[in-house]
Amino acid sequence: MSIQETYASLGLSDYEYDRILELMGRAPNYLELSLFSVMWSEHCGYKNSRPLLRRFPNTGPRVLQGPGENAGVIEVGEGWALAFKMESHNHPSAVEPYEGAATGVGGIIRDVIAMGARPVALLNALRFGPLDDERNRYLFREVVRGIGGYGNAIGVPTVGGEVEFSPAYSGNPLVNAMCVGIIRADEVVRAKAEAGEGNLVVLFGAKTGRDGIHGATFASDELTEESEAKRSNVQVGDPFAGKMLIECSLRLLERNLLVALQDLGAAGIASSASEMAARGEVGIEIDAEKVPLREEGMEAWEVVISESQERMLAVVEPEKADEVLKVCERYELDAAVVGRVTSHGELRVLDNGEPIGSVPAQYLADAPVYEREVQRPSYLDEAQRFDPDDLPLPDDYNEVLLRMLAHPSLCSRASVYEQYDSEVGSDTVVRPGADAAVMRIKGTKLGFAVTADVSGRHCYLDPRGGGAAAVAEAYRNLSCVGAEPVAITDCLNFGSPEKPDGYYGLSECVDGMAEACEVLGTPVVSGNVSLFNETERGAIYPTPAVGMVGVFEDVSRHATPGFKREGDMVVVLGGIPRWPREGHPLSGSSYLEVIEGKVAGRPIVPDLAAEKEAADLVRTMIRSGLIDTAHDVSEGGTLVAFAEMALAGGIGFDFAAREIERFADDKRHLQEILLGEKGATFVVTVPQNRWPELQEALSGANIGYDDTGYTGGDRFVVPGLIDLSLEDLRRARERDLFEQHAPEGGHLG
Amino acid sequence: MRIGVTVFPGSNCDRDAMHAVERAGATPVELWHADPELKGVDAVVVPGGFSYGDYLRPGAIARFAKVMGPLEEFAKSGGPVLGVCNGFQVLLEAHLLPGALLRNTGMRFVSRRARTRVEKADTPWTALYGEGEEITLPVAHNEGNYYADEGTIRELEEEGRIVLRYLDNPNGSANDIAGICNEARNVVGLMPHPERVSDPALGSEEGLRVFESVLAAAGAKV
Amino acid sequence: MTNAMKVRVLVRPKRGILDPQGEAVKRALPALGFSGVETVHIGRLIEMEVESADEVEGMCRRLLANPTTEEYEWEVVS
Amino acid sequence: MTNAMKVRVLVRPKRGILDPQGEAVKRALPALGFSGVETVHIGRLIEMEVESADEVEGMCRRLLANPTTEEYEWEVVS
Ligand SMILES: Nc1ncnc2c1ncn2[C@@H]1O[C@H](COP(=O)(O)OP(=O)(O)O)[C@@H](O)[C@H]1O
Ligand SMILES: [Mg+2]
Repeated sequence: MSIQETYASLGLSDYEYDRILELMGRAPNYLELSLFSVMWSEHCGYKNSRPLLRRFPNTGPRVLQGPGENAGVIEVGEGWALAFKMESHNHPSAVEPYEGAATGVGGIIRDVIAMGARPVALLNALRFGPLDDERNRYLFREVVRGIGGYGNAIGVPTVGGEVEFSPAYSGNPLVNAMCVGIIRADEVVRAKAEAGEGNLVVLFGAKTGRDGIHGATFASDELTEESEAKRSNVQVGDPFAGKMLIECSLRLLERNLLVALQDLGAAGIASSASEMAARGEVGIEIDAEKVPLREEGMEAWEVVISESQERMLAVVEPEKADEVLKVCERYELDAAVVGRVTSHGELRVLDNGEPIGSVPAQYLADAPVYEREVQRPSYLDEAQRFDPDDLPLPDDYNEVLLRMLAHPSLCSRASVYEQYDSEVGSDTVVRPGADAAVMRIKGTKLGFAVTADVSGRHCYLDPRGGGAAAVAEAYRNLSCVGAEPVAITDCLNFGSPEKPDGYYGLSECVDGMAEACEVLGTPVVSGNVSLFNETERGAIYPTPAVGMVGVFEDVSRHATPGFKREGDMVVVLGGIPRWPREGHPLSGSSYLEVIEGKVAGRPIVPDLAAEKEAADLVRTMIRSGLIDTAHDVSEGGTLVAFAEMALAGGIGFDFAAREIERFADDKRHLQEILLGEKGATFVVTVPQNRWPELQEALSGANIGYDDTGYTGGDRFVVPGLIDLSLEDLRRARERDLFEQHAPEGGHLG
Repeated sequence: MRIGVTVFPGSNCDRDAMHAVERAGATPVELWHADPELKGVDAVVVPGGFSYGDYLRPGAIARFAKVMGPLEEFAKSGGPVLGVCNGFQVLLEAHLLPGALLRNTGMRFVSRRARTRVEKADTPWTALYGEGEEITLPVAHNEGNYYADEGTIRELEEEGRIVLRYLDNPNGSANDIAGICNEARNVVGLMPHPERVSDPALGSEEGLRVFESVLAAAGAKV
Repeated sequence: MTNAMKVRVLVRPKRGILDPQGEAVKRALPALGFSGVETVHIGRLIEMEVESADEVEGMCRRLLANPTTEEYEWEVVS
Repeated sequence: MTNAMKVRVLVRPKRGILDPQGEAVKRALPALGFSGVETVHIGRLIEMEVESADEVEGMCRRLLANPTTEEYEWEVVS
């Protein structure tokens, strides 16, 4: 292989190779080249996204750790803090969905452990192609099984997430996993190899094999028995070892045995060691032959870039090393001193004392940065073209509602989350199925809530508005349960940034998110970027998944969406759409996609100030105890929101006849009221005798509201339009998304 | 009263069980799998989780752990032992209870609330429930489908050793069995998780009486 | 490793015992266009390298198979 | 059932791919009192009665084994 083929096969461009030559002042060897290739990848180096990420606000009164560490950290109160991050595992999941998803969960858990936090909650954001395709069904089933398989066994509850299906993700599923951990604010660990020279580097966890080594070099070799044996392996997760790793790491930290801690992700020891060195402005030497191996005959370069799962790297003072090894033994983990901290500032790999590669850690940390050309894609004008007056009026609202509720992107997610243990840990106050999961912090009144959101369709039709809408929806979801939103993590899933179209979507979404984060006061404290999500059929929808965390001073004051009592008034806060309209609430709506089969129009641009005012008001009313039932209006409009609340509570709903009569002659307006998606809208209920209090609470606010009906009975009624039993609704909505799937044990791809 | 909670590699409901024990008013004592001693506890809970990753078969490896020797003696001498979920599986593998737990018939992990009926209040772990009382408990398992040969099932029925039954069987379990006890009635295995509903902060305390029962039973004996 | 022998253990659900995994696979086959499969049973394959075969029977009985629901057979394969 | 043939399929983790089950069992054995076991690998045993063996290869490839992580072999046993 020529040198050019070699670096190209490692994913480095000519420009990047020249840059390496210039930095190093000599030709790098294969190991060194491998180090650059992984550290300068998008995943580690953010070379295409770094300038964009700078647009995110990342400070705030509760932020203890912003981006740049293994996870962001926010303060809850009484000395408690939360560490959290979201990460993608799209590509591995497309190839091997079960293990891809499982190792994605394992990886994000280790990021949180590396901060010293105990992982207490997992979420996931998933996208697949439509379920009428066998491969998509296979990916969906195996990804969900993989998430459960890992999360359930490791004993961290999976408390939330989201799933959607669209042709845009056929062949390129999205698997984003998020983890939240809890920690004392003054015990946050940083992955810096400080305390300099002489400290030892300890590797602990599973043994190292040839997992996930960039197989690229072998790809062009002829397949011989020998090359087959050397080929990189698919990474397989071992939640059992993962569980031991959590307990062991926390024990080590609790006993004050570590100087620094870092998880092993892409490019294994090499990248973890170089990150630690770069952050600590020191050097690290690794003795490759000391690494406990699973396979025979591994070469030193393979050892240091292997991506074997369930391993951590720690910096330890020499006199504590024995104690560290002993603790690892108690948890039945392999552990070894594999190197030391030095002052030379390089990441140096030694094989039996011989240096086989050495690169200044700063060079590795300093990936080149590309500012790409931003060009508004031509598809947008076409996609945004939509005249609401061309839209047929539904002639049977019963059928519309049932079809909407049964659609794979809107129906109950129970068949997914019932495969996840959502309660292990005994901290889950509100389980999956509500707008956000609510968790308590044991021994206190404190709690937190967490949600994951994004609408790919919205971002496709209007990247900037969609980016803002994702943040706004998360903000609404947290407010609905009564939590004060604090900060977000995100995972930017996009197509190729090298195409102006793709970069436009990325840049615009980031701008939209940044603006929303600014206005809503929820800085970005961690995140991850996944680019090049494309198949021959084109790029995925721009899909910036947002994971938002909020806090409670008193977690017992929370709300859920289910109707609680008969005879409550049902109030739409934020108001039903008014005419003359400012935008078209059916543009880009779920209704348009589900019923008319169209992804078109420009969704209403989020009014962030209104979002904030309405959400903050809902939260205040939950805190004061005035309301205990709230739900935001998002996909599917108010009609779907009402139906979800009725089903969740097992209590019927009666739309007030006078409201319907008001619009009897204006069927278009009625359609928009029932099915439109305009943002900044909530449905809440109050007992009738507290209606004056609610009006009082709303009197100072600049927010429209409409009392739209009453809870009660076992039917769902919109006079003259809909009359269905809850049982009808339930049958439509509670579908098993896996019903036609093949069983486990099998491949069926 | 001191109640031991075993911790195997891969146990993950141990902390939850200790929390429930505390809430019931007893002192939880960690029993590490590699230490062959029960530290003088008055009762033992074998908690849920994935001991040894559930590899091979749930409970198959854990039953050989060093702590199991003394635990078996304790059980045979009448000491109250409760196995929950994976702990139930461990007790079956250790032959402290009869039968086995197979894969759920739906072939999926099932995590949800199950309605159950307490059939027997004459065990140390159910003494404070009314016989026939219906309670809702969380289940979360892959292998909760109770199986035993016909003779054994008949015996369990006739001897009143089915302690808890599902009202909406989530896993295909024979005779809707959610929990059983041994002949001496001191060893109880439950598939659902009472420890997860033992705190009003989580919205339900329907499981707390399992842990309070053993305190009451001990109190009655003194 | 020099004089290790390879042992293969097959563990299968006892006849008459519900085998949900086997059932599920059997149900899935027709949808994939495979017909003519009358029964499917799924068990475990355990392959070990051991110094001597003396303990294998004991391992099977006590650890590798659950006598309540499973039966086993084993052989030295090399 | 009359002229059904019995087929046995063995599915095992590919060489080099992490086999967490096998590893965990191997690691636990000494503490359980079983010594002298050098490697353990755990896979699946699938036994089927089929009308003809023609489709077995296809079933293995498409359903019974996952080609990314597993290898398989099969034989007619009677
Ligand atoms: N992949 C998933 N894993 C776990 N829970 C999920 C998943 N997808 C959806 N859920 C849960 O199902 C409920 C409904 O999800 P979603 O429709 O996305 O809610 P919302 O519209 O309020 O964001 C939420 O409680 C969510 O956490
Ligand atoms: Mg919501």
